[in-house]
Amino acid sequence: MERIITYAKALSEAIDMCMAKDDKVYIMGLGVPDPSGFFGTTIGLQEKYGKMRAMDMPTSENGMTGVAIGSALTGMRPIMAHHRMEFALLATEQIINQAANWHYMFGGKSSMPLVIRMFIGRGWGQGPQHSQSLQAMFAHIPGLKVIMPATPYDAKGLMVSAIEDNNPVIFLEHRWLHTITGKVPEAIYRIPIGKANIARSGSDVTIVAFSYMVIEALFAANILMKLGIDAEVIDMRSIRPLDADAVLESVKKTGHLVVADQAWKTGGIAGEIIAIACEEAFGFLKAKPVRLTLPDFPSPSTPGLTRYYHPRAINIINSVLKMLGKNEKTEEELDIVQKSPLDIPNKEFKGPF
Amino acid sequence: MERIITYAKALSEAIDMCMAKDDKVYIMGLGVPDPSGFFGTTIGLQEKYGKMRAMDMPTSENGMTGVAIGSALTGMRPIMAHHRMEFALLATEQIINQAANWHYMFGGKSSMPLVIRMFIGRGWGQGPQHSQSLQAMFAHIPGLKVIMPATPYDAKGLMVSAIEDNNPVIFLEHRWLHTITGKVPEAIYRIPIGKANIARSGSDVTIVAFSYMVIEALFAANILMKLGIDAEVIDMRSIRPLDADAVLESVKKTGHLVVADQAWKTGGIAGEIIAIACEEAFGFLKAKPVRLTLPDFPSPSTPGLTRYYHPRAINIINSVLKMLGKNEKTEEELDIVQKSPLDIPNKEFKGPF
Amino acid sequence: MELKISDRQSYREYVNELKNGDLKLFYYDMLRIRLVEEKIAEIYPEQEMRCPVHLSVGQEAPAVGVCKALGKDDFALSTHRSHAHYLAKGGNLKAMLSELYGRETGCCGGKGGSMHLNDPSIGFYAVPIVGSTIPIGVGIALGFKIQNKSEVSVAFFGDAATEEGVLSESLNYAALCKLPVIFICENNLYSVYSPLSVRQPAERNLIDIAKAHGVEAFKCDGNDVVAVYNATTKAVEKARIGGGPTLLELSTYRYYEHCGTNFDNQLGYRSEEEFNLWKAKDPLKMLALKLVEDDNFKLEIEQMTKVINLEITDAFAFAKSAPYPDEASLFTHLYAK
Amino acid sequence: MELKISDRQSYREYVNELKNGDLKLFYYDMLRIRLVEEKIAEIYPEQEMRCPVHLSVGQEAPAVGVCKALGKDDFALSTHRSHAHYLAKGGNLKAMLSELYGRETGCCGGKGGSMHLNDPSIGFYAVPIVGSTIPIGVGIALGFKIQNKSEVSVAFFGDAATEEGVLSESLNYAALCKLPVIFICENNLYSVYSPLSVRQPAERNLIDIAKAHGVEAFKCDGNDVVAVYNATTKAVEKARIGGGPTLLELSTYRYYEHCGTNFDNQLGYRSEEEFNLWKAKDPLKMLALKLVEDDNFKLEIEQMTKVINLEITDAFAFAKSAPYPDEASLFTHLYAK
Ligand SMILES: Cc1ncc(C[n+]2csc(CCOP(=O)(O)OP(=O)(O)O)c2C)c(N)n1
Ligand SMILES: Cc1ncc(C[n+]2csc(CCOP(=O)(O)OP(=O)(O)O)c2C)c(N)n1
Ligand SMILES: [Mg+2]
Ligand SMILES: [Mg+2]
Repeated sequence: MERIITYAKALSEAIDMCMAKDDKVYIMGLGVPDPSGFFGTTIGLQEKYGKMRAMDMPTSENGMTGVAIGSALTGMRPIMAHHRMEFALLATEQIINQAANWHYMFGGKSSMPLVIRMFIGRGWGQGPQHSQSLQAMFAHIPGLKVIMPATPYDAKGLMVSAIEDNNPVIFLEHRWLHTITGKVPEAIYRIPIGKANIARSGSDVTIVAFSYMVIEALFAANILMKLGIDAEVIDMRSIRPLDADAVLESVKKTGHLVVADQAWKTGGIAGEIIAIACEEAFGFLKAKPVRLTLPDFPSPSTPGLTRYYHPRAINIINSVLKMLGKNEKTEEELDIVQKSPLDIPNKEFKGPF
Repeated sequence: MERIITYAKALSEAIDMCMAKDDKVYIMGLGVPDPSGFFGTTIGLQEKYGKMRAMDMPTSENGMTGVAIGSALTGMRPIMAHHRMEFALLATEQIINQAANWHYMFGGKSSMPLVIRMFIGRGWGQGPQHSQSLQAMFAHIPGLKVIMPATPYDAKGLMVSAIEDNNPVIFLEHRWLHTITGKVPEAIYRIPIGKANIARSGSDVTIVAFSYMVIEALFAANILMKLGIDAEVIDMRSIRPLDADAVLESVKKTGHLVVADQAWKTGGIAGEIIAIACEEAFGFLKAKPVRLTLPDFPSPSTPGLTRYYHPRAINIINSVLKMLGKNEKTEEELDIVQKSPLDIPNKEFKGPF
Repeated sequence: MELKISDRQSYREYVNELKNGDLKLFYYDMLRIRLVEEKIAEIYPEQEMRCPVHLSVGQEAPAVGVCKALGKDDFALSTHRSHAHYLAKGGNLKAMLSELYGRETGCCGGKGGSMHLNDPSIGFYAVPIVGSTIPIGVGIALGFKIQNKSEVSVAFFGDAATEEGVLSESLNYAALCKLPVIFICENNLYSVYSPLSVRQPAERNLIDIAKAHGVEAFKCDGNDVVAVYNATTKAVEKARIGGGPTLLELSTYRYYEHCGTNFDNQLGYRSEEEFNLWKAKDPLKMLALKLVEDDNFKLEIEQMTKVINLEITDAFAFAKSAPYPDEASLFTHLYAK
Repeated sequence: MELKISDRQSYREYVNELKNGDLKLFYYDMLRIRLVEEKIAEIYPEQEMRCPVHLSVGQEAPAVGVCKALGKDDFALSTHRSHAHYLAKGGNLKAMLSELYGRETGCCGGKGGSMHLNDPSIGFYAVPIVGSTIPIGVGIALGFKIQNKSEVSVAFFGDAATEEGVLSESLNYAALCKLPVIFICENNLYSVYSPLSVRQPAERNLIDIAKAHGVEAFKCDGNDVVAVYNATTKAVEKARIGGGPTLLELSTYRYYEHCGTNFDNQLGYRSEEEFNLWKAKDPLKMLALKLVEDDNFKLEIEQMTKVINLEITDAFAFAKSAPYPDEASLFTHLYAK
């Protein structure tokens, strides 16, 4: 089964299959029935399942999250979608105080199947209020699960798992991923939430990444290979639960750790992974661990600044080189200068998001 | 000047002095003019400064945060107070998207003097929605400052600095601290935001803490001294900006690091501090660093469970003993069994909060 | 006359036979709530119920009047002040008191405390974030509607909750989808110590706000349990047949302090006069007036009181002697299977 | 006739002398906004303005009618769709275009992009989170009131923003404190592709919502710049003397797609018929009708167009040739001193 489809198509397929299989599953969000259909992930759902199961909604993120939660208490399995994570901040109270707590605080008597999709990430000058990546905020909260798939295959399998999960799941989609392609089986399948994937095995250094940074990490690993360095790339896939074992096993093998996260450094998940490695694999690390993150500054709009703001493969490569005591290289030397502008996901993209 | 007053009084004095000095300073919050006056920190302000400068407000946390922000744009210096951090979650959008970003995203053209006080912490069965400590969430955000004073002296000096700061400051008060006492000068004074304090110097181990955990850490350090271990206690005072230098200097000296934070482990600030130590003082650490935090579970109500939930001095002591290769002890052996129940700040407290 | 009422169930059977049986049950349920709350107030100072409590004494009529109009499978959502709602909806008294005592027999296994009473089997949840259960109540109604069920959902909230924007969002969506939800605002004039005047402009009118959002709305005397029952019954009937949401604003008053078990008029945030005015139209008193024609009613009240007190004594004994949850249960129920 | 209008300033001076001078200035400002927006639409496909843009073509009258009623020290708060408001309030065109081009000469130094136009010196801020500037506008009014200033604050927002609960919170507080704030809802019938009918119940009425919160409110033809100006002027006068807030709902329509620079009627989310209906009452056309009695007006329009186009050409050239901010500026302005 060598079918190649996009990440967006993989997601749309997962949602569609789950809706077909279980009439308790429904999806709501601003613009779910739009022609653009959440980057193509919700197109056709309203035609197929009707307005009550694929619904537009008022611009009332807080209230509508409460509505989704309430419906879950009657056995429904809501999927809520937000075009930008920032809009979901209006619903923080419902997500953190309510959704995350109900199962525990009511002594296990109620469950809360709920998927909240939020788009994150960079590009095309969206700037300070439309391209923040606040995954750490949600990953800090017990009771939530937080998923950040990087590949079409994972997107489908993890979306199915998220929808079938009886807990609130924050499903984060970097908007540069929707157009990438990969092998995806046609049948329904599940990927367990909380299990990392060894995206590339290697022996010299461990590169941990998730979501879009996996793409950069794999690219970096290929270049590193040419430089004689065999990197292991771990795609965390979920950041809560966090698969510490996968990280630790790899670090114990390689003795070197680089973590790449397209989010702020201080209090971010990259730091968490480094802390775990230091606590649990102390003595195995042969060099100080490094995290590659956004600098601790708001997200600027102009391509004049975003080019310096986002860590890329070259930064990963140089972190590894430095860690291994080698000389750093430029993109020119490595012949990996990107031809299309750095603020768009691919040459075809004509803006805006 | 050996005046001893409570943490609450120190705060109330700081607010009063700033209001007297600058008529742009005002305070708003649900119950500001209440007889209980935010644990005694706002009593008398309305009588003195009138209803427009010491104001009650509608239960509209999101809107009122926007109102505070707007007023700051006209030169006012608002202080907003929340009895529980959970209520402020309704205002996450205004705090994170707006307050934190405006100075940067408008190219430095506007400033946002704004203090948001939130009470955090444990006690008297408040449970899952009234005793969460979400400091990591705010400490992750560039543009915010996050202060967590542990002593009456710091409370006053940091509150003055916060009010005079031209940026949004999240001022977190653990509700077990308001009744503690300490030396506080009568005159106005400032403590720089972002500078840690060596609360106790020592050479064998570094214990990093902030807010209420500083009290437990100092207690632990005293016991450790009796056991022949000389602990350095660093009171971070602010968690953003985070005084990494203070931590690193100490760790380079002691080679041992314990971080105590009354918040969840995963994605918490304790992990951030450990990550920094591992990145920047790699090679100086003689044992794996340890963090003492809440377990990654919601905050339960019953004293039957909270006794196991919150890290205390004994846990710090044993972490240190273990790290130094010594035998762990019980509270009985150390003769530090607490006589009053573990869910109240002191014997006098008769509940509820 | 000797009544054969040895427990709540048999009292129910007994009054069902009588004329005015419904009203007597209303009385019985209100009295039971009041006696439970007063018992809590009495022994809270023992410091064994180690969680914040918000008593409903004075506000029994909204709880009973509304819940009597509901079926077991209808849902009611409540707030920090939920004891009355929980009991009126059919919550288990032992589970409630156990929860206040933090015991493993509590309705949250001790994890929630007084502010998180719940029982999914009778359609009841309460949480203490002001306003937050309003949209959840709407969502339950959405769930019923999508599933073509005839159940309705009720969201109880206080006057302060009407200041949260989420009410407006909830009204809008409920009206948009004609959802079977009933918004019950118990206006007791205060939010903690703050009177309405410092929180809402004088010109503001909740009924008009609801109507302007497309939600039918009525005011109703919240001390008159029968009026509350009738208004709710109408709203429920309408909701069940797809007629959409209704909001009821019930005037009411709490007797005790906001949180805790003392009387606090001496603080001066409300006047003794106002307090006495409201006590004069106490919901139990008002209902008793309707029932006095029935000669035996005074006697019945005595009997009821006895029966209820027996139940209460029993339930407190049960709660107090139940064990705390064990350490292991701290680590259970993080995720649902 | 040859008019001596070589720049905006001299055109102002010129028309100030004439009868109908005000109306001509209204026209001039609306035309300028439209020509700027159309120029953006024309060259956006060059892909040098690398940020999302939301054009205001069709919605010039609310911007100009409202801002003409304001003084320089009054504040206006806006949204994702802020070009018109920024220009009408007196924002600098070069700084705006530079910001769209991400240059260091932009009004945010390139950090914000089209959605964050601002200029504190003329009292203007815009951010693209729907509804979020509404309470900020109220807060500015609070600041004025505490400081006994006579300035007013205006919050512009769209019809979708009325679904955010924060509007209700803002209305309540503005009315409670009688704040000098004017709420301007530009109802253009759509939120992105979503018509009102999928977001708000038919019975819903924004004017009544405002009134029920204690805020005076009026509907007004948002294509009639004079009507908008008059309604706003009344609201401003009232606000300046402590009379409290007003809400105006202005009917209007956007011509371009929600975000971006194409026409998108072909998608089918709105009908060609509806579109043409609105174009028939285009705000510039409507105002021109009022001015036709003046024989020279057609000629004046041509002259104005020339002047404005010169300004626009100049401003684009300025923006395009300005440098990007340097790397170091990424790390400036995190905290204010
Ligand atoms: C969002 C939020 N803000 C503030 C509080 C603190 N608080 C607890 S109860 C209460 C008063 C609520 O008043 P009302 O809704 O009228 O209910 P009542 O207590 O009168 O029954 C407040 C403000 C809270 N629990 N949640
Ligand atoms: C809180 C929030 N939710 C969603 C969005 C996405 N969004 C951007 S513009 C827009 C439509 C707003 O419609 P309206 O307020 O009517 O203004 P218009 O675009 O019609 O001028 C939406 C939903 C947002 N920016 N902020
Ligand atoms: Mg009340
Ligand atoms: Mg619109």
